[in-house]
Amino acid sequence: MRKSVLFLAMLCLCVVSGAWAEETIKVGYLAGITGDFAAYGQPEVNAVKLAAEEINAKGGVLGKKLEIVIYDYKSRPEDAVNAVRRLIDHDKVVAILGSASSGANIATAPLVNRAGIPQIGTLSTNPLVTVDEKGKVRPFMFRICFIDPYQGRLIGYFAAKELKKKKAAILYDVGSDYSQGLREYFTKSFTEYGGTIVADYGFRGGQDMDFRAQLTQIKATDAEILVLPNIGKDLALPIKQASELGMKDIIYVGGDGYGEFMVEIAGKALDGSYWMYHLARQDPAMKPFFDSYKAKYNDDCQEFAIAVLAYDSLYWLADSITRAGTAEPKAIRDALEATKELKLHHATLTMDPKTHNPLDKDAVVLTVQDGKSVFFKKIRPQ
Amino acid sequence: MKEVSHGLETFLQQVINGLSLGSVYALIAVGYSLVYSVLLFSNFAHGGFLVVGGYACYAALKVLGANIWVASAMSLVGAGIVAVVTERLAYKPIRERTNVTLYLLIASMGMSIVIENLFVIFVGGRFRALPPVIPTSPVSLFGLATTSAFDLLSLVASVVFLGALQIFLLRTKWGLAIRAAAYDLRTAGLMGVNVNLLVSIVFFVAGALAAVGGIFLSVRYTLYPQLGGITIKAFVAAVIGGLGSLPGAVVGSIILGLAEMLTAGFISSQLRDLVVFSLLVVTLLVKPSGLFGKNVSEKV
Amino acid sequence: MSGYTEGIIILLCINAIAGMGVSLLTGFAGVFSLGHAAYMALGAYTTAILTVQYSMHWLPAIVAGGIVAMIVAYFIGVPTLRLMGDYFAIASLGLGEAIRLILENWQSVTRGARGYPGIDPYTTLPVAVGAFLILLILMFNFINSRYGRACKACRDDYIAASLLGFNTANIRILALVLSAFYCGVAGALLGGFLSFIQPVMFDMMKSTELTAVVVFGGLGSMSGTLLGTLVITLVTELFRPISQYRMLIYGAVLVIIMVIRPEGILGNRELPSFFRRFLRRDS
Amino acid sequence: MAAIIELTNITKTFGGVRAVDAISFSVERGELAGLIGPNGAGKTTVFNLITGVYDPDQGSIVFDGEDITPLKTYQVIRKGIARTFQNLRLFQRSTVLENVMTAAQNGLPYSFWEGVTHLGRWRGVERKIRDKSMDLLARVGLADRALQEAGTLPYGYQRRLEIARALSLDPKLLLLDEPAAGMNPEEVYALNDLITAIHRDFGLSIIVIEHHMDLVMEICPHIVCMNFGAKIAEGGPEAIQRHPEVLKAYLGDEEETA
Repeated sequence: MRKSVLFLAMLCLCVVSGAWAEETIKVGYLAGITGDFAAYGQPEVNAVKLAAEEINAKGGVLGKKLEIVIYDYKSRPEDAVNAVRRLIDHDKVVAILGSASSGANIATAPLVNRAGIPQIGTLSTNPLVTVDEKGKVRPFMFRICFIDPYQGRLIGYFAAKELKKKKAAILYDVGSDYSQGLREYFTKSFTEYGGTIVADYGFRGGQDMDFRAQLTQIKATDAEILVLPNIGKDLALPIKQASELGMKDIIYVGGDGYGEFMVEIAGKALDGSYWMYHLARQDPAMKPFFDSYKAKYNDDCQEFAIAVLAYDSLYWLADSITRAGTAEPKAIRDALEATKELKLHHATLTMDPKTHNPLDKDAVVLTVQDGKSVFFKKIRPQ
Repeated sequence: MKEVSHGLETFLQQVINGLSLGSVYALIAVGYSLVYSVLLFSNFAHGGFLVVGGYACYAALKVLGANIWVASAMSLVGAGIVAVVTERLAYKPIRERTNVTLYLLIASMGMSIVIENLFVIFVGGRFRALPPVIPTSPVSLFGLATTSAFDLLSLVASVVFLGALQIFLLRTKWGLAIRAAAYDLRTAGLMGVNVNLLVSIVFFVAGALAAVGGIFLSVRYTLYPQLGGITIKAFVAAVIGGLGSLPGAVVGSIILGLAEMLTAGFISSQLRDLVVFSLLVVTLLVKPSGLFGKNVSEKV
Repeated sequence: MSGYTEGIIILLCINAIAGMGVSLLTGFAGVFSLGHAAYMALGAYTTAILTVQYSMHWLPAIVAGGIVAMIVAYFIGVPTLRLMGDYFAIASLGLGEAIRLILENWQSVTRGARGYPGIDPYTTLPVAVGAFLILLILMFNFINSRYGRACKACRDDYIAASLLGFNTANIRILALVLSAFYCGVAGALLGGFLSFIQPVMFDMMKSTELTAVVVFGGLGSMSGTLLGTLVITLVTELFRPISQYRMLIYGAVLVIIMVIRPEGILGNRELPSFFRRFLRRDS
Repeated sequence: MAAIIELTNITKTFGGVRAVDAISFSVERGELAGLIGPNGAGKTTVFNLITGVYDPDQGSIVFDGEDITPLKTYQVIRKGIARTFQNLRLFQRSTVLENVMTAAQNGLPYSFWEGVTHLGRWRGVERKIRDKSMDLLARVGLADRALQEAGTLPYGYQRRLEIARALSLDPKLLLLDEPAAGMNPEEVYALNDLITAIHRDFGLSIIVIEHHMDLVMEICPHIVCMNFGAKIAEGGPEAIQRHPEVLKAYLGDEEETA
C-alpha cells in the first residue's frame, strides 16, 4: 500500500508541474498495459515516450513541447470509452493515439467523432475502425497500419503466387476478431488465386494452449502450408507442438501477430516460416529507433511492430500539427487526412481520404533463419 | 479430409495427446482438491501459485544459471512458501473468524488478481519459455503414433508426484491428520492437532504441486502472468471428479483431457470447450457431488 | 456536465443494475454465481439484433433483451440449481463460458468474435438513470415483500425454509431468473452505450467483477451493492493515471475487505437502518 | 374420531443401519401424543420421514386421509403439518418478527406484481401477515422482543419463537422436537402450560418428542416409545411407565450415560 501512496504523491507532483509548464500540446495515448494485451502494453508505452522525448529535444512542435497522457484501458472496449472521455473532457488533449485493439477503437470512434478529436489506431486492423458499417468514413478516426482484408490478401497472394502452394490449412482463434478477420480474407483471396483450404480448425485463445488435437488432424491432410492468423503465444505454440508431432515439411505463414519472443518458445521450429509484417528489424531506417530504445530501456523490444507503430504515429501526428500550423483538433484532423508521401521511419505514408487507411502501404515479408527474423522481400499484391 | 489408413493412427495420437494434457490437469486439480477437502472452499489463487512456480524456475535457470534439478526444487519450495504466506495473510484471519466459505473464495479471487498483476508489473507481460531443459523431441511409439519425449516425462512425473502424495497421506502422521481434517477440521482441532500448522502443510503441498504443474506448463506451452487462467480447466476436472476427492481429481482430469482432445479432433475444434462444460453439467446432474464426491446430507 | 462525468454516471447506472441482479441472487438467495456476464451478453446481443436487424424501437428491445436472458436462465436454472455451493459456482462459470462460446461461433446471427457494430446510441443519460431508478424501486419493493423474505429464508437455512412450506427450488429459480433479467437489461444498456459489443466483453473477468462488487458492498444489503458499485467504479477511474497498478489495487482491496470486514461495507443492513441507528444514538 | 396421521410399517436405513425399523402407529385427530425413547432411538428420523426430509425405504404415511409418502417437504408442510427442531433452526440474522412473518405469509398470498409494485393487495396483506405474527408472538410471550435479532434471544425464548413460527403455518398437526431441551425445570413447567394451552386453543393434533419422561408423562395421554429404531411400547402414561421394555431401555440408557 505504501507504494501506491508514493505513487499518488508522484501523481500530484506531475499535475502540479504540468500546471506550470503551460506551453505544451497534450496528446492522449490508450495503452493495453493490463488485461489480454498486457504483453504488448509496455513496448508501446516505452516507444511513444521515446518519440515524445526525441521530438521535444528537437524543439517540440510549433515551439511547444508534446505532453503524452497515457491511460490503460485493460484491453477492454468499455474501459477504453471512459479513458477516451477522460482524455477529452478532463485532460483536454488535442489528439489521441492508440489503441492497438480494433474492438476498443470501434467503441471509441463515435465518441471522438462527436467531440471532434482525432484518434489514430496503431494496430487496429479491422476495417470498421475507420469506416462505419454503412461504408461511410468515420471523420476523426485514422490508422497507421494496414487492414485485415489487405493483410489477408497479402497472405493469400504470398502463399499462392510467391510460394506457389495450392493446399493450405488454417488454425485460427474463434474468440479473436483479428484472427477471424484474417482467416476470412485469406480464405477468400487464396481460393481466388486457385488454392484450396484443406483444413480449417478453430481454437479459443486464452485458455486453450494445446493445439495438438487440431494439428494431428491437419497432419493427416496433405496441406502444404499452415496459416496462423493469430497473435502472441497462439502463434508460437502451434508451431512448437507441430514440430513435436513430427510435422517437418509444412510451411508456416502468418500475419503481423509475429513477435521475436516466439523464438524463445518455438525455437528451431520457427525457422523457414514467413510473416507479413509492417517492417523489418534490419531496415536501416529503423536502426536509430532500436538503438535509442535499447539505450533508454535496456531491452531489445521484441514486440517491435506495436512499438514502432506507436512511435511513428506520434511522428505522424507531430508532422500533421506542424502542417496544420495550429494545435486545434479540427485542423489536425484535416492535416492528418491530407497526409501525402510522408516519410516516417518504417514506411512512407499516404492517407486515403475515403477510408482513412494508408494507401498502398508495402508489406514486408519476414522469414526466420536460425532463430532470427530477416527481411525476405517487399510485396504488393496485384 | 482424412484418409482411412490414418484413422486408427490419428485416434491413438489423440488419445496420447489427451492423456498428456490430462496428467498436467491432474497435478493442478489434486492440489486444488486437497485444499478444498480441508477448508471446503475453491482456492482461485491456485493458478497464482502455478505462475509463481513457473517464474521461480525461469529465474533460477536464466538468472542464477542453476541446473534443472536445483531450479525445480527452488520453484517447488518457492511456490509452497508463497502458498503458505497467502494462507497466513489472506485466509487465516477469515477462517478463524467465520465459517462462511464464500469470504475465503472472494479473498482467493483477490489474491489471484494480485499475484497475476505483481508479475505484470515487475516482470512484464511478455510470453516467455523455459530453456529446453526437458527434451521435447518427437518419440515414435511403435510406429503407431508420435509423441514428444516431454509428454512421456510429464506423465511419469505426474504419476510419481501423485504417488508420493498418496504415500504422504496414507503413511505419515501429518498425512493422517490431513485426512482427519478433511473429515472435519474442527474435530481434528479438538483432537489436539495443530490446525494452523496442518493448514500450512496442506497449502505448502498444494503450492508445490501447482509449481510442478507450472514448470510443465511453461515448458510445454509458455510462461506469462495470465498462465494461471488454465487452472479453470483443472477446477472443472476436480468438480467432475468430486470436490475434495483426490482420486476423483485425477480421474476427472484424465476424462477432461481425453474429452478435449477427442472433441477437438473428431467433432469440432471450436466446440471443444462447449463439450467440456456440457460434460461438467451432465456429470453434476447425474451425480451432484461428482464422480467420487461424498454425498453430504445435512443433519436436521 | 462534461461527457466524461456523463459517461461515468451512465456506466455507474449500468453496473448498478447488473449489480442489483447479482446481489439479489448472491446476497439474498445465497446462490453464488460466476457466470452472470453471460446474461449481460444475452441481453446486449438480443437488443442489438432487434434494433439493428429488425429496426425495433430500443425500449421494447431492451425489455426483450432482459426477457431472453430470463428464459435462458430458467432453462439453465432448473437443472443446475439443484447443485449447492462451489459446485453451482463452477457450473455457472462453465455455462457462462459456454454461452459466450455460442455467441462467438454463431456467426450468422451474432457476427462472431469480430463484434456487433452500429448499435444506435440509445443509452443516453436520462435513459440510463431512468432505467436504474425504475429497477431500483422494483428491486427494493421485491426484497421488502413476501418474495424477499422467502429468498432470505432459503439463503439462511434451506432445510428450515422447506420445512416452513417454501418450495426452495422454485425460489432459487425465481431469484436467478430475476437476476438474469437485471443483467440482461444492463447488458442491453451497455450495448447502447458503446454502440458496439463483442463476446469478449462478457468474460469471466466481468462475472467476477459483478460478484466482487456485491460482496464488497455486503451480502444481503441492496444499498451496500449500490455503494460498492459507486466506490469500485470511482476508484477505478481515480487510479486511471497509475494504470498498471489499478488491477493490483483492485485485487488487494478485495482481499483486504475480506480480511478486515468480510461482511462487506454495510453487512446485511440497508443504508436507512444506519441513519436510524445514528439518529437513535443522537437522541 | 379418525386418525390425523397413520404410519404403517415405516423403515429407513442409513448405510446398512436401520434408523427406523418397521414403525407403525397412528395419532387421532385432536390428540396430544408423545414420542419417547433413549438417545439415538430414531425419534427425530420419524419426524424427518413424516415431513419428507427423508423418503422412507418402505411403508406409507397417511395424513388426514391422504397418502403423503411421496410428497416433497414443502408439499407435506402445505398439507398442514408444522414442526420445530431439536437443534434450533431460526433465521438467526433476521428479527423475531421477521422469523414469524416468513412462515405466516404462506397462508396469505399476493401476486408477484403486487409484490414488486407494492400496489393492490400488498399493503393490506402485509398488514395481515404482521398482525397475525404479532398475535402469535404475544401468545408465546415474545411480543415485546419482536424487533430483536433472533440469534440474540435467550435459549428458552428461541424455542418459544420456533413454536410461534410453526403455529403461524396454521397446521393441523404440530410436531415438536424436544421442545424442552436445555431448559431449567421452571422453564419446562412454563412450557408444559404453553403446549397444553396451544393444544386446547388451536384445536391441533400434536406429537411431542421428548427425552425427559416427566414432561410427556404429565401432558400426553398417548405415548409411543421407541428404541433402536423400533416401537417397543404404546399406550397411556401409566402403562408406559410400567412396561418392562421401556424400563429396560431407559435403565440401560442411564447405565450408559452414568
